[in-house]
Amino acid sequence: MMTEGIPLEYFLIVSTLMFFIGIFGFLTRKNLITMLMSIELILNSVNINFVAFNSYLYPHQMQGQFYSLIIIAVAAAEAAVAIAIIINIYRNFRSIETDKVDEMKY
Amino acid sequence: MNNQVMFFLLSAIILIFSVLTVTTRRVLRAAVYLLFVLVATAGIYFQLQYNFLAAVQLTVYAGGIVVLIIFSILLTSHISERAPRASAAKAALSALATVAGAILVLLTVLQFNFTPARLEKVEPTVTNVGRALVSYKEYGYALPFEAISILLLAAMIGAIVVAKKESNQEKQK
Amino acid sequence: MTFQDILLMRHELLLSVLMLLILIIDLMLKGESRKSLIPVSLTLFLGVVIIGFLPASEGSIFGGMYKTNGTTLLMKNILNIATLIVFLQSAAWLKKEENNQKLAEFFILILSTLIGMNLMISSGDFLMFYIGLETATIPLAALAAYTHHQTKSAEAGIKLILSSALSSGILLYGISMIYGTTGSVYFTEVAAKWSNEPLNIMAFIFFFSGMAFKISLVPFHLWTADVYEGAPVNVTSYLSVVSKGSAAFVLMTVLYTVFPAMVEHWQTVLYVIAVLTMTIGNLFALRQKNMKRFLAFSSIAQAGFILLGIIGASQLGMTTTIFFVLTYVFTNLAAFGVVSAISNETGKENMDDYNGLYQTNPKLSLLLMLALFSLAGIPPVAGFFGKFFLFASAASQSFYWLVFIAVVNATISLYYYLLPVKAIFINKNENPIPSFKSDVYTRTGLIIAALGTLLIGLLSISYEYIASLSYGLQ
Amino acid sequence: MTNYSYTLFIPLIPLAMFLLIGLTGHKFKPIVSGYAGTLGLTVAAFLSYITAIRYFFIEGAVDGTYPMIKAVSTVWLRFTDTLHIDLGVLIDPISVMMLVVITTVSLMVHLYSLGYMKGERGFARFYAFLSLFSFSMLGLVLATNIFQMYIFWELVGVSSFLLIGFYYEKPSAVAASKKAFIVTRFADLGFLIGILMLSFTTDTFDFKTLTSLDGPIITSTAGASFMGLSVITWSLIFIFIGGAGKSAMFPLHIWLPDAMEGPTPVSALIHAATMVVAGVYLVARLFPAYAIAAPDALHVVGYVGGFTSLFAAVIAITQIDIKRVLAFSTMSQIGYMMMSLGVSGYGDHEGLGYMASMFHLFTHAMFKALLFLGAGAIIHAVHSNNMTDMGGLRKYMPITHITFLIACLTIAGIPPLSGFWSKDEILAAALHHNPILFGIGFGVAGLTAFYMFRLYYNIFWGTDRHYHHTPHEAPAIMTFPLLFLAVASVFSGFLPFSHMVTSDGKPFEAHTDMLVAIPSVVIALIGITFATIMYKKPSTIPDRLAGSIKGLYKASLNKFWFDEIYLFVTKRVIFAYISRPIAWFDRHVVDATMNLVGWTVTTASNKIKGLQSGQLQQYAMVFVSSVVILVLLFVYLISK
Repeated sequence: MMTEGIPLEYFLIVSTLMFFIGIFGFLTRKNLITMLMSIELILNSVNINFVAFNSYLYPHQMQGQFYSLIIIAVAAAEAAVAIAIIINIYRNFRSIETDKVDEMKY
Repeated sequence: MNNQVMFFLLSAIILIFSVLTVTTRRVLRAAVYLLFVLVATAGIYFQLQYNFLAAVQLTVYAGGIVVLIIFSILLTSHISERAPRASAAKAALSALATVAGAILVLLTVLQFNFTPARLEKVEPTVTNVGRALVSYKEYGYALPFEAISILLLAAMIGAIVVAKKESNQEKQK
Repeated sequence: MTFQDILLMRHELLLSVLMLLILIIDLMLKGESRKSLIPVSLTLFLGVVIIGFLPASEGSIFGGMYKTNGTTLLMKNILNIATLIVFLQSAAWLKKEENNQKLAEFFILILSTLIGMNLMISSGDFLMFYIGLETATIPLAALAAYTHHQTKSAEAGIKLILSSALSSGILLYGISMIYGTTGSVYFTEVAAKWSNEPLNIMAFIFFFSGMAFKISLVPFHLWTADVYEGAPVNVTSYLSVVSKGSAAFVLMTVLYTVFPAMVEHWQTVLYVIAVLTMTIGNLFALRQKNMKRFLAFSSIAQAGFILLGIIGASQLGMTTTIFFVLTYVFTNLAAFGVVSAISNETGKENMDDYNGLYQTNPKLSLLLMLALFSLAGIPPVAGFFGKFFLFASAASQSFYWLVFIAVVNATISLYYYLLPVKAIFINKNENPIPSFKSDVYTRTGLIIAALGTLLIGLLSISYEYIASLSYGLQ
Repeated sequence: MTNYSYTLFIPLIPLAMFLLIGLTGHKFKPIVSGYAGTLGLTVAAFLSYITAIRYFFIEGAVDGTYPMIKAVSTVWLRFTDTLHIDLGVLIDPISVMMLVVITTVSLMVHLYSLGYMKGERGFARFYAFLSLFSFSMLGLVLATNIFQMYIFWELVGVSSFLLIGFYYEKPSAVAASKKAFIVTRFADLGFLIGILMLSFTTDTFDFKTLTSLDGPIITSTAGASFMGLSVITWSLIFIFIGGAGKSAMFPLHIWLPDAMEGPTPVSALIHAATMVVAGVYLVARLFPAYAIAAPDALHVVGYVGGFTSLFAAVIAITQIDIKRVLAFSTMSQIGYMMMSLGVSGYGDHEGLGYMASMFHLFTHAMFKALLFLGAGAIIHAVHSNNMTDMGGLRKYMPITHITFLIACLTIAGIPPLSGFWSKDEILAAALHHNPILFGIGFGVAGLTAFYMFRLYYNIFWGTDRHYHHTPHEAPAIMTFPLLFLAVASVFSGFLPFSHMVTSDGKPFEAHTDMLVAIPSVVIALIGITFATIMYKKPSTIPDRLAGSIKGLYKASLNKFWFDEIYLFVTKRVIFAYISRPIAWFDRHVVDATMNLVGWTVTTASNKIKGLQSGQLQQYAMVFVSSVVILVLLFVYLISK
């Protein structure tokens, strides 16, 4: 085993920290593209969870692994559409700072 | 022992570069740091012997998405440009919310007693993965595989609709 | 797997085929002839809607990942009808020159999200659920950003996709914990292994927040108004009716089938959220000047009412929820239909522009009044019955205080629903919106919505049919 | 048992007329719509009379009891396994009586409006709304179950909203209609919650089951309790809140005076005879439940009614606008009816209050409609609502004058006019059960006589004003309803109500109690006398008196010293320190409360608008913190 001596909890700690770093980034980064990167961090941390659970606790099936695969695929789709919209925003606003994108409020 | 060193190294890379991704003021560097995080994650998958997943992670995530992101950065920003900082109040509030959240979640996660299911392991070899991918029985993934293709097709069309240049006719309006 | 088994997926298969068909037809059409795509798509989709009503067998395939029964079919058919009305009401907008280049894409994107919703409704595990959820959301962001030359449209798109990405990230974290604590993502196995440990409840709350985002429940609703306002009006009506309705269906099904073991916990969560949603939605609706934004907050408040049915955790609760969504579909589409007809004709979307509308467009005015009365829950239009039954369902479970708060909110809502009525019938206007005649598609769409609003409540058969298919906690 | 299924047509004919006029009205001359509506109502009224005659006189009581018959009944919707919602027509003494009241008054209003509304824009629309209103009101009284009643109850609200706001170009009318709609709906939320509580406790919506003596409501009074009262009691109190809203009971009455912005015939129909008595009817409909299962709820009804009747009578004294006088008078009289229900017991002679209440409802409908229609004729003639613009009209409008006088005498309770009989029974019932309420009722009787004759003298006597053109009598189409209603006001008191409409359906003998009758007539006469002294002649006495203490000293020397002291007391003390403050309180405090609610909501809405800042990251911030808070709350703070 390549994971000997590493308890499951370590993985969970790493993934949870990564999850919240991603959230922090989403809340503070002004650039829309960096916000998108923060999302990727969040999704990636979830993937670590799934894989770690699958490997440590429920290795009799591959559910966690497949979940991760699907999440990667969805992330790709999401990123493609998001980037298309960001480029469109850039054309319209001449900027991709999230603060400037607030025409509609209240 | 090696395992542990390997794991801590990867974890350190993941966490440090995650923090850097969301704090650096140069957008392009952030993308590169993100790439490091994703590669390190793939390393963890290798360590857990999920080779197929690790390969997908490297090709799709690191190879695909990050490249897409870098292209879009090049389209929309100057390389020398530095992103403005968030206001101190906003950063403080966000930090508060995230730290509180992280502590809460970690406390909850760590107090749970995870019990492994004692059943025979299915090795995540490429053969097994491939077999499961086309299986339509229980624990088979033919349906998600098909469904995700619809999503990808729709996303592709959607991205094109949004991003494609307007025709001249439209511009005259 | 037999052919019969495949047929269980009738709705999804037909929609996929239709989607590809439209893609192919579009490739063959050039220039002006593209417009013929509208009647062709509409006719084909009408066929799909009708086939959807044919009797079908129940069953589960793909090892339980996909299951279908009377209730799921009913839900899918409701969504189909709603989508049909949306298509009809969009025709006038699609015919415009600026949309000529991307006409087919509109249909394809909407159909793909509809497939996503159907998959979500039929899902038997969290994986299919997640794919359905994303398929139902990501193309919608592209649709929200559909209009290129409007900054608001792009803003709506980015707000939708980034918030939904964040929310699905949180939802996924919840699902990963569900997987970690129960060892499976299959609904039946999760339900069987569920325990009410803190981590389980936390996982549930993460999951619930993601769903609450889709239904735009307070405090996860903030994206709603901005996206509704910025998106093209027909996309908005799709978002507010079909997308929200499907999410409500799924939330209910999942709560009833996956989390029966923690019914008391989620009832408390729903209680709090319902009160918040109704109240905040109302408070914001009061101050809106833009009709789309106004309807956005109104639909947030309506979502709060939906929770009154779900919280019942009983067969009655499910019946009344589905029934309410059915009435809501017609009512809201009637309201949005009028707004979209006016917006497509004149580009005006502000409440002030509606002043004196009755003088020039009496039929549209009356229809809008009918829809607003229905939203406010005044008999004998459908909305009244929908609301009354929801209240009754909550009261039957002794949630008297919740019902009281809901009724107070319904009364407050009357105040703002009368604002557009006042604008239309009473306020003076030098240049009211000129009289116009909508095209045949729009009119058909409006008539269907109006008939539904008038009759769904009165025809008891609709209620009894839903009741016969509903179930309580599993 | 007789077949009453034709009664289904009584509400359906106005509905058909509404649809007909509403859809095709603009294709014909407006007057055609008027005739069509009137004709429809004539048929409905005719059918109602036939029903009443058959029910009360031809069939009569079966085994000594007037039966409760479901003339038509279909299960419309199975709500749960046990609870189903029916649609149907219920025939029993009070519903038959209400049929007569509604169709009569409505028919008169239809006729009257042919003249009154002539030449108005939207004449056809007016008749369409009138038909809709009649339909809703008839549906309300014929409902076999509480759910059906609620539907029509709300429909009545909608159609009255449309009617009050008929002059939609007038901002005040629009505001009034909106206010009426929202205030009554606010009360309806009580009704709704009451229905839900009641139906889920008893597992039925059906009136017959709810009120039958061996039904679930009366046999299962136990159940859970909240704050010392059973669920049934609470539900009946909630239901009464709905009734109080429609019947303009304090403090939910604020919409009624404003609703006078509507056309006067509408006021006569809605605010005299039909919609405002819906609350009384509702309590009467569920009366056995109130009387047997929830006496506490019935006490609430009694006290609210008594208080409202006094409160409104005091305010009526100070009003200048003649329609507002009538509006407050209506409130006061309806308070009377509620009070009467509140002091009633169940069964036999114990149920005198119930009978009296229904009796008064009947007679009041006739004379109050007459008063409103008369007021309409007057307003039509002088183009003003204020009594300061009127005076000496008796010469110009003889028919209106005579009929108005009859109505005033009737409401004051002078025998042998109908008001005397019904009021007398109410006071007798009150005396028997609750001396305090009797005292209130007695005082109100005097006040009523006073303010009605103040109104009467101010309009028809006193000095001529400078009218723009000489006032003239209304056309025949308008005076005929006045005469008809005058006749009804005079004679309806002789109807043997105690033989027909009783709490348990069994006839009993009611006697005129001289101990009550004589004092009540005396106090009415005193009220009339003072009004005569103060207002008949264009006297300067009150004003002179009002001038100064010096004036009082001089005046006390002359031979009218008694009257003048009394006048001083009334004008300077009671008016200035009691009536006016109460009127002020009503306008500025009770009314303001509702505005305060509106203000609070708007302010709250302004305060929280920052939440919706348009900033994506702020939205995300709220999202994330909400998740964190929810986790904290539900995982750690509210742990089960």
